[in-house]
Amino acid sequence: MTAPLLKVDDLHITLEGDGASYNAVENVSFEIGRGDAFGLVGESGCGKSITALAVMGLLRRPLGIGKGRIVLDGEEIQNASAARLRELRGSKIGMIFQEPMTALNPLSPVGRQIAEMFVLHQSASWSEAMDRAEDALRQVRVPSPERRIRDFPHQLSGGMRQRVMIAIALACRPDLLIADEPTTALDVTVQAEIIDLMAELCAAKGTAILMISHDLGLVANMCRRVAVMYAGRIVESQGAEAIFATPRHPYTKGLVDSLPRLGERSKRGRQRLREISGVVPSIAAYPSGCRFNPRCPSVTDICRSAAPDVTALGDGLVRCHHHE
Amino acid sequence: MKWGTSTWVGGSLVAIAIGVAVFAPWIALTDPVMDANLMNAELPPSWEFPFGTDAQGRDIYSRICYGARISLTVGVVSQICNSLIGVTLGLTAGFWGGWWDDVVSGLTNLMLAIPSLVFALAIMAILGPGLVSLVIALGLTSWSYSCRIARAQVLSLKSQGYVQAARILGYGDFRIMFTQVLPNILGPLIVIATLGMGGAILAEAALSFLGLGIRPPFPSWGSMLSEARDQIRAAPWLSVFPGLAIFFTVLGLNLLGDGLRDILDPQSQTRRA
Amino acid sequence: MRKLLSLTAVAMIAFGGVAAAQETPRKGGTIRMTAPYAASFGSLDPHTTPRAQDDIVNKALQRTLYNWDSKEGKLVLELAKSVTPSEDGLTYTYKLRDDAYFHNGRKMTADDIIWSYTRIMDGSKGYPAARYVRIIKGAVDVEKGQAKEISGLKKIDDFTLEMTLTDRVDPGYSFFVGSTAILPKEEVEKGNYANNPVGLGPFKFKEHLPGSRVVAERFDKFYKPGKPYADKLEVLIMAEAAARDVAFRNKEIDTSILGPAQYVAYREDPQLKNGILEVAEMFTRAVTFNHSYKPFADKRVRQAINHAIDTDLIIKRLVKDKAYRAVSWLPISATAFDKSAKPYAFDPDKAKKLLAEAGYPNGFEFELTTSQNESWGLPIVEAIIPMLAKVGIKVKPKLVEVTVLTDIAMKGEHQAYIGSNLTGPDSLTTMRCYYSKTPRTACNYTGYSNPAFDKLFEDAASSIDPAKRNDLLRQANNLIYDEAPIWFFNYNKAVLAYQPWIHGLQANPTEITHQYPEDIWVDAKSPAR
Amino acid sequence: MLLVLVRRLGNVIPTLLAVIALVFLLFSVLPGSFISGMNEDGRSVIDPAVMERMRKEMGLDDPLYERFAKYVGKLATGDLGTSFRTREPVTKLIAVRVWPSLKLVFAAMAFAILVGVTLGFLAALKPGSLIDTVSMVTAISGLSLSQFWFGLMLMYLFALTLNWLPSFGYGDGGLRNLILPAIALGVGPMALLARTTRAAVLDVLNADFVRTARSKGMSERLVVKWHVLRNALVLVVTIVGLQFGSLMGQAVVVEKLFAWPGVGSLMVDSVFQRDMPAVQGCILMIVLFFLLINTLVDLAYVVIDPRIRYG
Repeated sequence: MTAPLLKVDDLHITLEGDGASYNAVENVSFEIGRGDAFGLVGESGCGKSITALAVMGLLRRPLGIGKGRIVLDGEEIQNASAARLRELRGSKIGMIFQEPMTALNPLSPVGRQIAEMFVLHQSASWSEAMDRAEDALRQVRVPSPERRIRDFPHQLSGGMRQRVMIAIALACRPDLLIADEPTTALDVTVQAEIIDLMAELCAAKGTAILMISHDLGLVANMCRRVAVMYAGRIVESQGAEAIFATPRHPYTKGLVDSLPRLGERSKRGRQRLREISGVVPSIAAYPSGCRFNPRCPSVTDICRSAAPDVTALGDGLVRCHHHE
Repeated sequence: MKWGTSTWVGGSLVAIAIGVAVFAPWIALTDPVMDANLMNAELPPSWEFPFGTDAQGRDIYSRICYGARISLTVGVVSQICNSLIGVTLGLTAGFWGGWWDDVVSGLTNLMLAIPSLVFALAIMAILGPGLVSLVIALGLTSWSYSCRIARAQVLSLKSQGYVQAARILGYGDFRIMFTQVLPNILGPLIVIATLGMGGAILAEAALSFLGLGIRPPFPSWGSMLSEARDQIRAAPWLSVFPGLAIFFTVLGLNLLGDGLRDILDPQSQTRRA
Repeated sequence: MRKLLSLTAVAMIAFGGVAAAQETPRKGGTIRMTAPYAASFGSLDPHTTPRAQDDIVNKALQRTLYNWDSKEGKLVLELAKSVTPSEDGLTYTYKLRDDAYFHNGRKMTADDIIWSYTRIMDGSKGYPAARYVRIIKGAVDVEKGQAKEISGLKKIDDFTLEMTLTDRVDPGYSFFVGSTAILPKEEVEKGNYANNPVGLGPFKFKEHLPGSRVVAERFDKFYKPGKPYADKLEVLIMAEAAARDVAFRNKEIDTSILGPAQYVAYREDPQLKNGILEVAEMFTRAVTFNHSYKPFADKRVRQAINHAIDTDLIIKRLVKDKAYRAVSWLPISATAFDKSAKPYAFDPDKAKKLLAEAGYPNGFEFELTTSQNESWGLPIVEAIIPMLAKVGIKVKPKLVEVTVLTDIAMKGEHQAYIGSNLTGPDSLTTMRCYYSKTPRTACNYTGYSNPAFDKLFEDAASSIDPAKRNDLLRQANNLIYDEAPIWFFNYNKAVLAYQPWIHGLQANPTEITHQYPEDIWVDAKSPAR
Repeated sequence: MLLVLVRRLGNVIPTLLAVIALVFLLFSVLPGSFISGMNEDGRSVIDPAVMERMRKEMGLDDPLYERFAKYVGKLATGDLGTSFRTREPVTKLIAVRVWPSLKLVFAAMAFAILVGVTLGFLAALKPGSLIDTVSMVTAISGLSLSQFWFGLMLMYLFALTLNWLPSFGYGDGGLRNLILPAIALGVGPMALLARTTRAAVLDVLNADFVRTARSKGMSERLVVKWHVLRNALVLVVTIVGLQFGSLMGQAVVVEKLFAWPGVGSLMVDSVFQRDMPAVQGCILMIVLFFLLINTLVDLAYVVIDPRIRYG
């Protein structure tokens, strides 16, 4: 196996506040190979988005990298200079955000917002960059791109805006695309189109994807491997197929059970989808021991007193005292 | 600046001003009006007269203590008037809509269009100088902000169906206004009123300067400052102390307003006006 | 002839300069005076404005038939060379100047005076100066629209004018007032006079920036030879005393009017104290008692108040010596003023005794209406309150706007009010305020009535002999002082500060800002361009 | 653009009419005679007979509604009436004051924008830093100052002590005379703008699209230049408009202090002389200016913010 494109090793992200310091993300490690697709799943607030931001080098106070390494294409970037990080962003890593309404500058034509990429990273002139922006729009299948480049974001639909975001993120053929909940804010019908578009373009350009979502189904569909995060820790990581078939962690099981599955509907009859009871604890109030213990259906005393270690399991890993 | 600091500093300054006003008869050394003794006229600060004496030989420190009552009264009463007018108009306009809403929004535009100092000036010119006219002039002229906030809140609650629901439960209009809507806008209202108080105290000084402020027998800070302006060089203490009293009180109110806004009205970062 | 005249003038200047040889007036330069009373000028058409502020400019641009000579303390002829009154004292024949030119180059004649006075009497316009011209026979008919011409004004020839009066009064008191200036008909009829005033004065109009200043230039054909000295005159509006203080110290203005506080500061300043001009103006400040309020009907009560107030202390401490203590109704500059008059002594015990005799051993209470004026308003009242409290009199101050003060006084709605009363320059008019036939709306605000005074006053009014009239007025004035219909406070001391390079200012008791700019000159030290 | 203008005018005209009615009513109940016995200097006395005649001449004894109808009728033809004091048309009185007033207002606003927006920006780019603290303390102090007091201090400092600038007056209308009054007038809006700008920039800096811009690998300087500036501007423009519009009215104190021949000083002067038509005229002028500026601001929005054009 060749060296991975991205290797995150024992990443800790700290949150400074009110004179105290908390670990918002702890002990996170994963790898993504070239052209590979990797999914990071969890409820909101579990730390997946800030993990992505850390990879981008976009953490801002009060958040910061505590320890650990982020290696991109053989280069350690967790301590890279701001200038180096800027070079990497856009050219080597692109990112798509959740809210296409607010992720685009409302006062700037979309064409220009794409063109900026070429000006920034490929020293193109503005007119040249605008031409290429038009091409980029065409690639993401925006109809009549020659007109659309002059449109402002508010003149586009949500799906169109997200296409623009994809065009921006992929403009400079990055090695890695980070997609943070790219379809959450969109209509269900549009979601599939966007996902397909992303997958297709990435495949064409050989771009690896780090997909972040609360939707296990979506991620499993698109990615080869999936990691599940809970309360700042990766609790389970497996191949996409396996995680559905044999979820090892009670939290993953909960996620899987909460998914509507067409095939199994008849088997379960009219039984309602199961939800995981309770809420994700806040960073300042992580419980001791296993952080999932207050919500876990199979909790025992040890869960409350000791944090479980990572157990390697064939192709994956799990962090649970009672993994099966 | 952290909100905590500004609330604390502002709150303390305002608390001092209020304390001075409330306890004026106990902390003042002499009577601010009757203890005129021309033999002591215009003495610089000393142990006997900590802030010096004025042209009539009265203790400036004592006058400032009593002046706090007047300046704060002007601020508080005028802002209560403004809030009452603004909230009443805003609530009813948002609630009943129709022609009444048009009338109220017309009035609001009107109040915004006439700078409040100009309006107050006109009212003072008509009513003549004095505490009551001043409170009227300042209390009638800047209610447009509270009116807008009240109206917007009603409309947003209306759109969320609260009002409809309350009606179905058989609540009367005013009951809904005061139990459902008012508590929601109390925060922003307090902020506006706090900042408005500072504005009112400054407006009092400006009107005094123009010759239309409060006049004694009881001293207001604005009139003390304004009257002493000829003597900045000859007798600086006449103006320095009332000037500082105004500055720190208004500063305190502004800081407190800022701090309260962060606490009570967090989403209005950009509404800072 | 002309040459001879100027030679004489030069000789006179030379003589005048003997005492201070270095004071040969310099020609040229700019005079920068201030107009301190309001933030603008009302109008530059002198007939339309009664304001002291506007007259500051009028003195430069315009001329009136008479002028006030501050050195002599009397009225002098300005546009006439001589005047001859008739036997009955009703008809005056003026020999007018034949060398007075308007700024448009035309020579002034008797027609201009007749036209100007007739214009003032235009009843449809209500010119404020009408009250002065009304003393001329037939003027009121013009005002009522019953006549086109004032019958009492007759042109004998271009430079001889005959004026017939309705009563035996000195016309000088009317026709030295700035709003009776002589204007050129043709310029007024152009319809834009207020924006382009053309007059007889030593300076001709150049520019008016409303709210800021009036600029005038030297008029070469002015009738006083060799005058004016300065090339340019600026009258700068500066109503705000604190700002005026800065500007004066910063040498941006040549004259400034001082309030009490600044008077003290300037007197104590080693440099500024050399540039202070003081004069007792013809204003008597007083608390006017309404004699229909019962306690004030008693002379002893009124005297008691005069004894109970430490007037000297108030003047010294509060007014900062910027006033002369009033020792009668007439001001110091009046010829009928009794120089031996003694003020009421500060004597609270005597006051208490007088009150007890009058039936008020425990005092009484009255309402004192006052404006906010710093020299004759609330601050004074605040000082009086504790003093009268010591003799048992409780004073309740009632604050009103300056502008409604006279309304209240005229209607007699006051129990007492404090104000400033114009008491000159005509002593007869001034004394009329206590004549029982004078209505309250005119100026008898006390409602005073005393047969002894009436007798003295009527005799004075009907006497032709100036000396006798003067004597009677003096007696009347002294009687009033003893009767104390008012609390005699002070005569205003007007104080004008001037820069060391300004010369030729007059201590004008009618209004200190009214200077004759043709006499003023600036020496080379002036920083003005 | 035109649509906005028309919609705006539909708003302006009723407001203007309401102001006219309000002002007229207010001054019709003025107690005391309009030309009183005493002048501002407490001196010359006007003959009561003259006053009586003038009241008649000016129709002051007519019923209120008649006078109002007449007044509005005249206004429609651009006639603001005749000044009681100078007997000149009020339009003329005001006309000469407008230019100095505009100069002062524009200069003050230029100062306020230049200093206020700069301070606000610097503060927002480094929140919590020394410059942030200093700027915000300056701003909040500026809001707590009594205007005439500040003006007087400027006079003492720059005119008397340092002798750099003239202390008062219009001079030749040049910049030297303008600086001190403009600063005295501009300090309030400056403080407000500093605070608004800071808040607005902070708002924008936290916006999602700024994160997007950063994810593009843009330097902070470019992020600010390309994405923050304009968005913050939209938020600041509202405050600029409101402040700007009311500045002509706020200038009364500064104009009086510095003997500046503007509309404000004419108004104060007229108030004291009970010159009702002139006061009414001044208020109308001030209101008109406010409405005009705010219309311009609305139009400016159309230029700055593409959402307005269609939305």
